[in-house]
Amino acid sequence: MATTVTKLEKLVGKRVRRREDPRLITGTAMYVEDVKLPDLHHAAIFRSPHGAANIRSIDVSKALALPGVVAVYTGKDILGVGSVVCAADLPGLRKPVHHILAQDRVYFVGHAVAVVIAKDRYIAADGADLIEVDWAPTQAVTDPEKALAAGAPAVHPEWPDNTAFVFDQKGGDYAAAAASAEVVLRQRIISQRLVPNAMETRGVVADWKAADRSLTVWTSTQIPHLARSILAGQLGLDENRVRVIAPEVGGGFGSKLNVYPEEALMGFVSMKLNKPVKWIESRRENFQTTIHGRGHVDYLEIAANRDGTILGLKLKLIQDLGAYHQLLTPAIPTLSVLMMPGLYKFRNIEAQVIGVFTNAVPTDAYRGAGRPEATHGIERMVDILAAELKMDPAELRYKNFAGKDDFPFLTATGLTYDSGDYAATLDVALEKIDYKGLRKEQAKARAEGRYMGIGISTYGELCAFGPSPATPAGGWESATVKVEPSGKVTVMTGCSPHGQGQETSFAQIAADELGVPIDDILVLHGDTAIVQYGIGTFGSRNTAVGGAALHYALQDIRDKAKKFGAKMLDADAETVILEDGHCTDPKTGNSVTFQQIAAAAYRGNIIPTGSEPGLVATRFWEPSNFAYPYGAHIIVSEVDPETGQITIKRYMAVDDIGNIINPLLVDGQLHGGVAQGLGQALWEHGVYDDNGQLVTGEFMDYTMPRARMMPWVESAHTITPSPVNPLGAKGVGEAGTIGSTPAMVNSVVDALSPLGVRHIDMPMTSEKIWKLIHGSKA
Amino acid sequence: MKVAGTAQLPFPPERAYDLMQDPAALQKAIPGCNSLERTGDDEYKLSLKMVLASLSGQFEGKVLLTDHNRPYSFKMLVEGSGKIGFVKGEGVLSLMLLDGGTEVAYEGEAQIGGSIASVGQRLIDTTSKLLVKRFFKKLAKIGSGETDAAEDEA
Amino acid sequence: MRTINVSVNGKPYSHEVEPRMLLTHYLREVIGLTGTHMGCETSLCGACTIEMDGKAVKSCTIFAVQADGASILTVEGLAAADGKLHPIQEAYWNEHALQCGFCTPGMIMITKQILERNPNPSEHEIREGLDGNLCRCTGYQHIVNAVKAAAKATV
Amino acid sequence: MIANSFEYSAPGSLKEALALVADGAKPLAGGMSLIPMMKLRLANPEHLVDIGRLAELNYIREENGSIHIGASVTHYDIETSPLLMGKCPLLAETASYIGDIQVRNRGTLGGSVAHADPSADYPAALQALEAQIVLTSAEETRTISAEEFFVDTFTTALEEGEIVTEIIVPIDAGLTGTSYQKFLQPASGFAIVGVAARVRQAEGKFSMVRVGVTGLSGNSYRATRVEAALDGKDANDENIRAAAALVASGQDSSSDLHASAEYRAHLAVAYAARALRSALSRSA
Repeated sequence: MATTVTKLEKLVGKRVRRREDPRLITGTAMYVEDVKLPDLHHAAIFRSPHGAANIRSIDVSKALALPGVVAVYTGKDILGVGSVVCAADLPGLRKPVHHILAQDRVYFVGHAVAVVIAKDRYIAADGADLIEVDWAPTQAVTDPEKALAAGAPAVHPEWPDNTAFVFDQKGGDYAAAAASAEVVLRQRIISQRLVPNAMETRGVVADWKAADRSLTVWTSTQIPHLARSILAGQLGLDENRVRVIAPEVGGGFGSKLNVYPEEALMGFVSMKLNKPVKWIESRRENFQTTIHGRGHVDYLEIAANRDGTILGLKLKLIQDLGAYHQLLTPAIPTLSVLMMPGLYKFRNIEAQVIGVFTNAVPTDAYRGAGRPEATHGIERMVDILAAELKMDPAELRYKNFAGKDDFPFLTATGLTYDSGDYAATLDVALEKIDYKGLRKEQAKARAEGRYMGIGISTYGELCAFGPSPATPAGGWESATVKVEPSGKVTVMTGCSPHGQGQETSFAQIAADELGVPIDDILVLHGDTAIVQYGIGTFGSRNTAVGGAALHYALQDIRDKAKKFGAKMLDADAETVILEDGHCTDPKTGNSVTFQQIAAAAYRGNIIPTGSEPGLVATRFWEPSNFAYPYGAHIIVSEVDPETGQITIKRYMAVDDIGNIINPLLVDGQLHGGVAQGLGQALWEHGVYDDNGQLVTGEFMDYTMPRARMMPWVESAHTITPSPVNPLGAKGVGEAGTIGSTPAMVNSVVDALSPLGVRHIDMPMTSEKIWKLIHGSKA
Repeated sequence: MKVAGTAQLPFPPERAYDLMQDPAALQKAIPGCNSLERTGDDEYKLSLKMVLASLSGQFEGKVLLTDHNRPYSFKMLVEGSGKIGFVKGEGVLSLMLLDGGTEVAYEGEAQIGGSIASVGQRLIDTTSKLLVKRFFKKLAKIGSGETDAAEDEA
Repeated sequence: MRTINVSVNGKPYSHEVEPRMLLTHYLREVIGLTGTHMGCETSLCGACTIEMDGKAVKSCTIFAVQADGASILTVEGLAAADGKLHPIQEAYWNEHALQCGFCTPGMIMITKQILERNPNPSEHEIREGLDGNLCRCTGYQHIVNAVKAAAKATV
Repeated sequence: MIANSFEYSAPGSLKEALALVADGAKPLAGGMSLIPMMKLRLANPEHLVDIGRLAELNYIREENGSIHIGASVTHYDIETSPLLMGKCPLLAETASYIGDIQVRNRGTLGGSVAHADPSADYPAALQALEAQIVLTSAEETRTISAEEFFVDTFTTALEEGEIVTEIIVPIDAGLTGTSYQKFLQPASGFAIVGVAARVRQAEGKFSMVRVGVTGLSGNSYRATRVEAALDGKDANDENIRAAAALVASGQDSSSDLHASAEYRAHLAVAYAARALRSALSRSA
């Protein structure tokens, strides 16, 4: 059985092009909207045009009379369906009941009021247009600070103070630190509402089979298993008879880390009619009803000594929750509190979060979820402090970084940072961009009357969610590795990637561990009937948690394969070597291939003692801690004083995300994150008027970053592996979003600092900048 | 949204004031108004079809005239809703004798909601100005006795 | 209802359609080519970009009846009959120019037009050319790289 | 989002089209403005007449010292027309600023002009060019100036039953320079302000200045005060700056989410100066 072993190229760490791409570039991938079933019906949803109104009556008769309309359901019909689930909890949290269709009152523009079912999507739309509601509009409130003011309209009449919760956290003794500090600076900082805008809107197809009591739901989600559990609960079905399929999912960014009213609503309709039914969200509906992100007003106070030593940070965070809690709404701002110290070693913090109801669509996890706001807060305050102390912002950061020998580093908020060398990463960034040279160039530009700015952000983030006690629905992930008799390998991951590329990176990991060609590996996900229970994709967790679960499942496969190999080679299972797809007895040099082992494991006529046939392993793995990627982003910008327009001259990103499985995917995640972060800094804003209307409710008014608006992003990495998981990976899904925003604002504030500008709220529109320049000259 | 501006009418404030309280005149002057029916003291039911370029929509609503201070000022409240959205406006109109005619200064708040609010941000200001302009232009014609003036170009 | 005759990816089709049926829906639902996506209703995202009589257009802003007599190319028609990918598809794949893939068919179709009109575009020209197409995943950098790579491959 | 039902006609000739328009049908050209409005059900025409494909309206030709452009010529064809690029580059340049490739491939000059969007790009150029617009109904054809044509926000001189059939732009003699400068609304790409400048100089002095503005207010207009301020003056930056400062005077500057009235007016001044400077540099 001696064979020549060809060394297979190790794939982890290589720029392997994606295995999911062929279907995507040929237009053959299947998204929810592409699902076709026999006798498929179509749903259109009639929604509230008002921010707040009582419903006097609903007349559906004209809609029902329209030929082709099959049914219309309103709030009274769905009372048997469970309400929308919020999995987060906080002491004293007020949870309004969020029915899947409005009852006698609507709470935000877009609130679902009725659903029309027709045989044709065009007729369904016509039907929805024929629904007549007698509205009694009431005063809406959309600004969270106005909502807290005395006499504000009550979003939920039962809670006139509009306060959903107040959450306090302290670490150290901020008051004492501030009292002893030589400098105390305060700043109000806004992290405005953002609209996630995945390019694929949401969509649901539900197919009830009464005879089997089974419901199959295709939904564009990041969390198919959680969606299944929740849906089964809402609809009173057996969980094992509900199948949720997340087919190709066209982007999520947190907005699909949720279970929305429409999923249960389509299930309900399909069960009522005993027909499959499809609902595809329009872009307008996406703007109005899919969660928004951010929505903070932060009052920050930093205490420091004149030598630049930061002593503490105080935060009052007013979170615009919207009208309801979606899955994680109230938990998001608590993440901002956890990350408020950033990368710095000060020991004293004091934070209060006030969760405020407003007549707006709920906020929830949007790329970064709480951490971008925290990073923006601390990174802005550090720059404000640097300006006050007339210190170089880089120098101030070096002075306060947790040191490389301090890890694991316990922060003022009680987190334990896993690993890092913050100064080394900033060193690389400063050197690559020639920071000293830039400062000279800036001095020259200023002498010429030009506004050039250099903005630094040294961000840190908490990701790879996470230990279960820290997450509302379990912080583990699962993986199954199934080796077929032919030796082909199927990996099933509980993560539900939707663009992140785990069909490739997980195949790289499996190929290396098992020594099989990558083409022999198939990675499956997103179907609860195929994949064992999993948690899903969010919080930059796929590689560090899902990949780790896969790693351990692969170890189980290896162990069992070695047992079979040893038996086949008549060797000792403890000493055989499994490498490059061969199990070799080092004593004899004899080997069997992995494929031969797989065949033997299924044929079953030689079973190692204590083993059993088959070659399948499943692992559920939970990290002991989050992972903490970090980095230094530097932006060079210039402002046109005549128009206020900002031009990004250079963008340098140096990130430390631990070990890298596929640099190509990492670059892609980083660039995308940066685009969303710059989007927030410069253009994006979900604006509600005082009347509750979402006035940036289409791409006409909500500025999405376009190719011509984006700078070229230069990037590099330092690598400090995470000790928390066996891959040493941290996470990159959100890093770019978190690092970019404060770098951009710091850059523009730096550009305008000769005018005495200390802070600019986002988005930094041309007009806002022009007014700053104009006002300072006037 | 704030709505404010001035308009000139070629007749004295008394005449201007009375015209603006006269349902028949208002019906003719309000762009696209099909009917304006008195439903109570100072209260009128309004039906209009707004047509502007390709945009069109039927609105039903009411007009309320209050705080009468002839011929100096009054308050007007207009509410209308239709499939494409709804509008609610409230404002004070002040009349002043100017060169034998009247200068009407209006100042108020308008709320716009529904479909038109979520796509038409860039157009709301210009179109509302246009509609106000049309209204006073027509009113000027009516007040000057040019009642046969061409129907509103809408 | 109106009868339209179109050629899609080289194949003739004839159907009766409602005048209000969008060309995107016609391609996706009547012909069954679901590679063309719809991402907005205001003609600003470009996911629905196809080629009609040699010109890149947004199929969500065209009624199917307006395409009567036209020759249409969709993303499904790019690869050769034997499955060999078009150089632009190859470039998108090699450069990791896509993540969720939803905008990709439109991006690929506009890339084709950009390169037909300017076989060797600068980075600036590429970014300008992509102006009618939104991508929320990639930050565009790898798309720019893919257009450059495709330009090299097709020159 | 799905439009309401409507009737659709695709006549083979302009004559047939005009007969349908006379009966109240709405002309559909490229549909770039109309179709999104229909999908959102803000526009609900009962009958559309597709004039976008009439070969009779698809031409760019030189005639009697002017260039005549059929209404159904696309922005792309205008942007790339050798005739226009050579003899009326302002219109070609302006077209290149509209929307994106796909929109320029499909949208038409006539459709855009007839729509009279207060933020559209063409009106600035057409005002500066003192273009003529040909309006045709089943009964008659008349030609009016751009200034007369653009009446107000979305309001034109088109009478019922009329459509825009042709736009006539002048061929400028040598030493005329033109430029279109646009500050765009980042979300939609529409002009917050767009200024088209057309200048001729003789012996270092401005001998002809035309300035068209779009976006600033509810209607495009010719900034005649700017023109007058420069007429006969030395062609220099100082004079341009002083004249550009007059560009917004007398205009009721629009205000929206994207730019306040004050900022718009400021941008108009800045962009008028940029357009004039650029046009001047091209006039030598």
